[in-house]
Amino acid sequence: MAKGYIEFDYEFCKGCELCIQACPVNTLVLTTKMNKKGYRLVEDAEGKCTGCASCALVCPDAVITVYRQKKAS
Amino acid sequence: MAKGYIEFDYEFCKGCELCIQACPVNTLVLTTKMNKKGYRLVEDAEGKCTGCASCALVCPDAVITVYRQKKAS
Amino acid sequence: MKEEIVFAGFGGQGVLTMGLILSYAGMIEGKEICWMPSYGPEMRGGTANCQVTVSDDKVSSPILSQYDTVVALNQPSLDKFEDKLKSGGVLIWESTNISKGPSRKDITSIGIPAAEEAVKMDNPKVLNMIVLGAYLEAKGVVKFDTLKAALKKVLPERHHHMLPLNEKAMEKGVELAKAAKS
Amino acid sequence: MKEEIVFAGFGGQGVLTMGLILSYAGMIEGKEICWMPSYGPEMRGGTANCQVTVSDDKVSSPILSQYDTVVALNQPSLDKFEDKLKSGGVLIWESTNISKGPSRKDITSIGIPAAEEAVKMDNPKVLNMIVLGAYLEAKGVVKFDTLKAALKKVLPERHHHMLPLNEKAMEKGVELAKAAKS
Amino acid sequence: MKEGYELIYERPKSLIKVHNHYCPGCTHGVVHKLLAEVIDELGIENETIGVAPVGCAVLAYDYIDVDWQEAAHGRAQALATGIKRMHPDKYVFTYQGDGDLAAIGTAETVHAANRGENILVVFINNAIYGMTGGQMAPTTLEGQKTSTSPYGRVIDDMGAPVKIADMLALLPKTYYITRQTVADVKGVRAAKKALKKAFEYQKAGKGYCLVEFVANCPSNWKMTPIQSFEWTKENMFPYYPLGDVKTPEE
Amino acid sequence: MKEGYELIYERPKSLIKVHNHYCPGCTHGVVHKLLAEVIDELGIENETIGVAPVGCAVLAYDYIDVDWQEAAHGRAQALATGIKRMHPDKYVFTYQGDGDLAAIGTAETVHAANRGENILVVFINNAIYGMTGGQMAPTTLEGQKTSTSPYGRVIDDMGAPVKIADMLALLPKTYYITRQTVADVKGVRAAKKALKKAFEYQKAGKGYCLVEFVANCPSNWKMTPIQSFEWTKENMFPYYPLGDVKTPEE
Amino acid sequence: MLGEVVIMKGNEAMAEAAIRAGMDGYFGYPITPQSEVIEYLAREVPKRGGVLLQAESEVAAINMIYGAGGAGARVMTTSSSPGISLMQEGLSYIAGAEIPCLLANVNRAGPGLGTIQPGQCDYLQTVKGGGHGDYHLIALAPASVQEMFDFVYLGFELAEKYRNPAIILTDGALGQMMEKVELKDEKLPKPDISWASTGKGKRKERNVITSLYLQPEKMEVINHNLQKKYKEIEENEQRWETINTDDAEYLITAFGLSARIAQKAMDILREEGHKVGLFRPISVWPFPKKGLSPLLDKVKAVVDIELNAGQMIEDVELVNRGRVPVKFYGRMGGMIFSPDELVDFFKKEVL
Amino acid sequence: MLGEVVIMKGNEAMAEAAIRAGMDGYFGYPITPQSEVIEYLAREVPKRGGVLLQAESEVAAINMIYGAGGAGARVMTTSSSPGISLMQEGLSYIAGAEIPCLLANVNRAGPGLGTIQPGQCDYLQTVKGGGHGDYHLIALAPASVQEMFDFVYLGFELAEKYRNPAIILTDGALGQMMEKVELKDEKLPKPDISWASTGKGKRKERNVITSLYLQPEKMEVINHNLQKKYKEIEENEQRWETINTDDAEYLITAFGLSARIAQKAMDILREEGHKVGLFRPISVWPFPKKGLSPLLDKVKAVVDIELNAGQMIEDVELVNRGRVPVKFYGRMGGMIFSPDELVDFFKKEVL
Ligand SMILES: Cc1ncc(C[n+]2csc(CCOP(=O)(O)OP(=O)(O)O)c2C)c(N)n1
Ligand SMILES: Cc1ncc(C[n+]2csc(CCOP(=O)(O)OP(=O)(O)O)c2C)c(N)n1
Ligand code: SF4
Ligand code: SF4
Ligand code: SF4
Ligand code: SF4
Ligand code: SF4
Ligand code: SF4
Ligand SMILES: [Mg+2]
Ligand SMILES: [Mg+2]
Repeated sequence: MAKGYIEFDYEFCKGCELCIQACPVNTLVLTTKMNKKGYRLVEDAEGKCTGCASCALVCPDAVITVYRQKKAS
Repeated sequence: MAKGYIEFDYEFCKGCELCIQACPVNTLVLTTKMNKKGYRLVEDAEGKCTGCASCALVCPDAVITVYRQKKAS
Repeated sequence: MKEEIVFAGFGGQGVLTMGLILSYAGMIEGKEICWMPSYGPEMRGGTANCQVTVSDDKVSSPILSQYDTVVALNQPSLDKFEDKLKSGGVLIWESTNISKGPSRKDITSIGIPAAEEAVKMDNPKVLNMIVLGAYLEAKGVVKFDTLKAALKKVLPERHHHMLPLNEKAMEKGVELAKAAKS
Repeated sequence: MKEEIVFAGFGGQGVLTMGLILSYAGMIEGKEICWMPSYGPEMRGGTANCQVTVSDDKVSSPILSQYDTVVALNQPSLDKFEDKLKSGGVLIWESTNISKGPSRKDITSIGIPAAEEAVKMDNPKVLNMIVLGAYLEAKGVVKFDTLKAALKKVLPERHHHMLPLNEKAMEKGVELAKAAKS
Repeated sequence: MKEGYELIYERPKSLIKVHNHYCPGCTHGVVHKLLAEVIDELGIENETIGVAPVGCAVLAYDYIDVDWQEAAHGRAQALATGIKRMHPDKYVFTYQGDGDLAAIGTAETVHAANRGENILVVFINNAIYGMTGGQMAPTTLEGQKTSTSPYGRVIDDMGAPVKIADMLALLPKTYYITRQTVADVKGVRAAKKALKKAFEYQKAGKGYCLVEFVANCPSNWKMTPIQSFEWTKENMFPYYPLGDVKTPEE
Repeated sequence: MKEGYELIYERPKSLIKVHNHYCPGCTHGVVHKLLAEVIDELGIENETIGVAPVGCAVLAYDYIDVDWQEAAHGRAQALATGIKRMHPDKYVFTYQGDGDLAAIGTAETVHAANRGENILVVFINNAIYGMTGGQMAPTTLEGQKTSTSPYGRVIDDMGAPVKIADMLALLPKTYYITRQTVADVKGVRAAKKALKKAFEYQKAGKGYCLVEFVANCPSNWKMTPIQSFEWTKENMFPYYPLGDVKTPEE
Repeated sequence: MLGEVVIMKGNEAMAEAAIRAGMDGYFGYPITPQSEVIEYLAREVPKRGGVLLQAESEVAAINMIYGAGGAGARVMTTSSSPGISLMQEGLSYIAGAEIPCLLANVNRAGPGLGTIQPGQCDYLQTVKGGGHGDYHLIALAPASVQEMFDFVYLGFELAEKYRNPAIILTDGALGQMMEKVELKDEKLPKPDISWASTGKGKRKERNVITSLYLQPEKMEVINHNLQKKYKEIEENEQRWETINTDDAEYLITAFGLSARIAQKAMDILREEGHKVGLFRPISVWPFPKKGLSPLLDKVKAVVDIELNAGQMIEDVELVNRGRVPVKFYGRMGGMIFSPDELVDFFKKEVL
Repeated sequence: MLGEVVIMKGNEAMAEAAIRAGMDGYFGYPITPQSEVIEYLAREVPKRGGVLLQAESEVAAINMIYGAGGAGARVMTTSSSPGISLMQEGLSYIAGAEIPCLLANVNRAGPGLGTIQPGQCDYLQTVKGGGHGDYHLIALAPASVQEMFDFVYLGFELAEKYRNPAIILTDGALGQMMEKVELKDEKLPKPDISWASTGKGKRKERNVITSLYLQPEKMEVINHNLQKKYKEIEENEQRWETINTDDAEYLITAFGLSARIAQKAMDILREEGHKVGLFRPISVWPFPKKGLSPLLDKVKAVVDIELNAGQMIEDVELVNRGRVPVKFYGRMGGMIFSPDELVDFFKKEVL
């Protein structure tokens, strides 16, 4: 499995949880942290991210940036 | 062939000739007579009318009344 | 000079065109003109008319209540406009279609059997040109040549082969008017 | 008697309902009332407020420029309405959500940790009822029993099992206000 | 009547005996007559409300002896909806041209059909705006010359002739949709049956029925009536084929 | 970026970095993002003109970095027609809700489609009037409760949910009509392809393309976003099946 | 006996009144800030009887009203500014065909899409004929939720009495705000609908509802009949309220919501010793000239107050005919003046 | 140098002028008595370039105009009364979004379907805002076919100068009648369209055409900007014609066709020795107060003459402010007064 990581632009997050549902490896969880608008935030709690970008694709607020380990060239 | 005859309510005729075209026995002709509105009138010139009502059915101005000889009962 | 006139008849008799040719003729001679048609759902027959003003000065009202000349091509038009002719005015009427001519005595009445003549010319459509010729003879608002030039302007290019026929019709009208007057 | 008040907070905190319950209470006690909400595309969060007048006489303007009482459930509301409180007026504010309380000295300021209390009561939704109780204690515009009766009117039948909880919340508010004042 | 003869056909009673304003040989006249015949035969002249369009048939109310309302251009089916909802027991029909029904009135047509309003829509498709003097209609054929398509209708620019009946047939709540003609005797007979059926369906509460007439406009097509019907047969029928577009599943 | 990692996905450039007003989990956000991605990828941000509807997406112009016009309710495709006819070389798209496109805008939709206007119509079908607080839309499902159908939509009274895409597909000049979703990752990927294709068709002058999104409205459906997509799949997809409704004959 | 008293939004009060007054049918399309009307009816009509239909647009709605009203039903539609603009053609037809019906415009600030906040900027559209041709709507401007309720009754009554469309011109604030309302428990009597197109039934003469008269001679007769009716309405139906006008040296003119706010400003000014009175047109068409004109002989100046750029002021000036100076204060775009603001204006510009 | 002189219908003159002035696009829907405009364009545009589209309705047409105009094109639509009513929502949007464009209303007599004969009964709709919100159209009232031609140029110019919709308010008679027209051979200069939504191109800033401002604070700013613009137009663009007003004791006020007829009546009265003058508003919005007001200090009475129930008379009275008596004579329903009729009225009611 490739290794990936994601960054959240938290102030844009609305806590809709669609990313959580979309993640094929179930690594995302809703935390108790809140942004200024009062929405609860999401994290890669388990660190299992593969960089598949599913979460980012479904996110309505373009909160997530996705990176993946380069293949050895 | 049944025998029929037709009556024209001439003041309503607009000389469109659709009745002439519709008559299966080609008995209708356009005359040089005119009504008050200046339309040329139609007649059963040949007297061949069978009372089939075709002319009356297609007439847009409901000009024609159709009669037919009763079948011997 | 100011001439206020109405051309009236059945829709299809070409009364609007008569007015238009006169208007063009007026324009060619540098006069002011105004052509005001009746309009409406005329698609379905009925009557039509146009009021035309030809004048040296700018035309104010396009709506006229009285006319110097009335040209009537059918009975309803004559009946409608006879009263609106000014005293001393000219009434030109098509005498084949109109059975009951004008009754006023304070006017010049010119009856022209234009329909009959048109049939003689093998083209019932030129009826209006015959009457227009008669009108010109009666009132002389423009020159005959100007009227011919105007006709050429009004007739669509593709019908220009009809010019001679129409001109002949106008000439016929002049002739008939002369006869009627004398 | 005339009380002009604004209830303000986030959409969803129930400020409109607070105003409505007070209005019903006023009505039950035979007073004139007027409840004027802010409205807009509030579907998507944002702030909300309602201006309420309870009065012995007919209410003229539903639009108020100054208030006898301001009830603020969040910081933006406090910031917006503090200035519009009359000198000597009462400002009731939710002190869990609002970090920066009022700065004016010519008013009575009552900070209530209603959010905290609501969580303690296992229902964050009753925050508004706690504050309403506090308001009643501070201003006594209507009787407590009337407020309870009004609550019953406003709460849809199918939620009537929540009445006791809400009443308790109001009582809590009374208590907290007493504590805050003393 | 001559002795020994019987009456075969006479002017329907519900066709008021006044001169109508239609041009010689215009379909409108025939369809009016058929409506009057059907109303007579069903005996519903006291329970029928017609809605006239803005179009050549704007004065239809002067010709058929029932109560009427005159609609705004394109809105006949909105009016009919209002009327029928208030009088579900009455017969309500609209009578509309192609401009009225399929251009300005598209939304009202689609939604009345979609609601399955229990009305009859009589639709006169003459591929032109008759009343206003011959402008292009939504149903004008490709290449057809009109006063606003003087060089012929260009589909890429002006769109394709709209087969609105087929579109409406897609809507689940439309009940009976048929395309008819009065260009010949056979057509007249079939058309009358279609109209009668539609009224009967309405009585039975079946919902939205539309009878389209592939019609003519001799005046604006600049043809004699006979030519116009020939042109109809040659050019309109291939594009607007006659027959039922949607029939009840009974 | 961590050493040895590469960027897989980032916020598209054409999606202006401002807070949008959409509710949490609303489809509008995802579709905006996809549009921005496609515009970025095609590099057409300087040649594109969007037409915003009246509906929740009324402020779409605040979010996607192209020139825009804000239409009157239902008239987006009339505006788009006006724009495109003046600028045939520019990309023109409308973005419309179901009320906007299929109720008040029915006539404008049908006729823009019938003319085969060379535009893209992005159609957000959330079966409700989102912006005005949850009234019944033409596409509201049978039995669905809304604020104007509080006891559920009754087809016999209020009409059937309209499949406008299928109706438009009947029109000869519509080119590409497809029904998409963003309710899951697969859907998002497919939807983006559809949008891209539509812009490419527009470039090639192919004409009218419509991409329908079977969408959600968590707020007015009174559901969480996740519930709303489940409801979409269970209830909307059976009635509005995903996939191409009309594809070019190539 | 006092009727039941409840607290309601203005929009809800209109809906409730319509049901109680005996409305047969409502046809409308949602738009903020008045969607509560159709939503309330959607809840109540199925239980209490009648017809309710959400139309596909305002154009369709007004033409359904035209049809249903022409068929003799007591019908109503409501909308807000852009939706009302879409109804202008239909309204002109309805007025021309003399169909009674009731509308409400819950005015929001324009032009265009504008905002959903309240405004009074559709005054001229309402009273000068937004549609084509010479016609008038009977236009009532409530200033309280009670009047929102009452004027539905009054609107139906006047509409039916004169066979003319009536309109309630109100605004988003009045539509959204809640006040006490005393409900009436009476249904309006069925009007004479012998003119309506209901199917001939036992009638000898057909009824035809139309506004078309191709012959100008006939059309002019229709126009004269309409104008005669309008004169009669102007004679009989001017309605207004005056407060403190007996000793007033200054007069405020304001309608609807503005009048409520102005009243408070007046109270403040009076407290400070300024003799200010208030004239509130209730019927904005017919404009209450009879009520206003005599007052203009007595005051020093008029301040006209509106939530627009100055519209009713034209009607005030037409009555005034140069007698006293008329000043204007307005807010636009959904902004609402406060009583204090009006007091300030008064002090700076008038006193 | 004199341009080419031809004879044309008013409707055709508008169409020809539009092409010559450099119109980019026309979107319209047929309606009598103005279908000649689109028919003329349908013949000419394919030969001479530009865009012409027959819309599916007037609602669509005005919104196509909104789109095309917002995209920086010089666009025009024409219609007649019922069609213009259908455009009211769109017009309000166009005014709110400040899109230049040109309309013509070839007025027929209403209300409703009315007749296709001429009328001036859409005056108030035109000048008081038929749509919702506080906005104005720049409105020009030609009285000759030459002016029908010229005002297309003027209309485009003013619309573009002020980024505001302009409208030519004319009628069926002027549309149908033929007079000499001197044609211009110049194209109007391309206006600045840096504000238009044309695709960003090389622009840094995006252009967004909208009339929506949800925040009332912002919307009020928009309203103030609009009102400022309207004031400026009122200052700069009042246009009128006076004839024989220098020594006039009686003044006729009339616009468009009515003014032509009134002029003849005036001539007749002058011949009989009555000192009658004529004031003809050319811009009906802005109403030419500057031209009219000074005259009202000099005359004994005013006779306002219109083909309606009395509409412009309100604007006359607003300028008059009670100075002199104003009488009204009008015809309706498509009936047109003759000069004699006006003379009779004058003699009976005024002199
Ligand atoms: C709002 C409006 N727009 C335009 C018109 C002008 N108009 C009258 S009838 C008509 C079209 C008629 O065509 P159609 O509906 O096909 O009927 P037909 O005359 O061909 O039978 C038009 C455009 C109008 N009266 N009202
Ligand atoms: C002429 C007019 N009528 C009604 C409205 C009110 N209105 C605004 S948006 C809308 C419907 C929105 O629903 P939809 O188009 O489905 O978009 P959504 O909000 O669901 O995305 C309505 C009725 C309006 N602004 N203008
Ligand atoms: S999908 Fe986006 S907005 Fe929703 S919770 Fe995840 S990051 Fe936040
Ligand atoms: S990129 Fe893929 S694996 Fe990583 S968090 Fe997102 S969905 Fe899960
Ligand atoms: S069909 Fe009728 S109208 Fe036509 S010519 Fe025959 S009788 Fe006359
Ligand atoms: S009834 Fe038949 S046979 Fe007789 S004239 Fe008519 S068509 Fe001919
Ligand atoms: S114009 Fe055409 S449709 Fe109208 S009556 Fe004449 S032939 Fe018939
Ligand atoms: S109301 Fe519905 S459609 Fe509108 S933003 Fe919220 S969830 Fe989306
Ligand atoms: Mg047609
Ligand atoms: Mg929607």
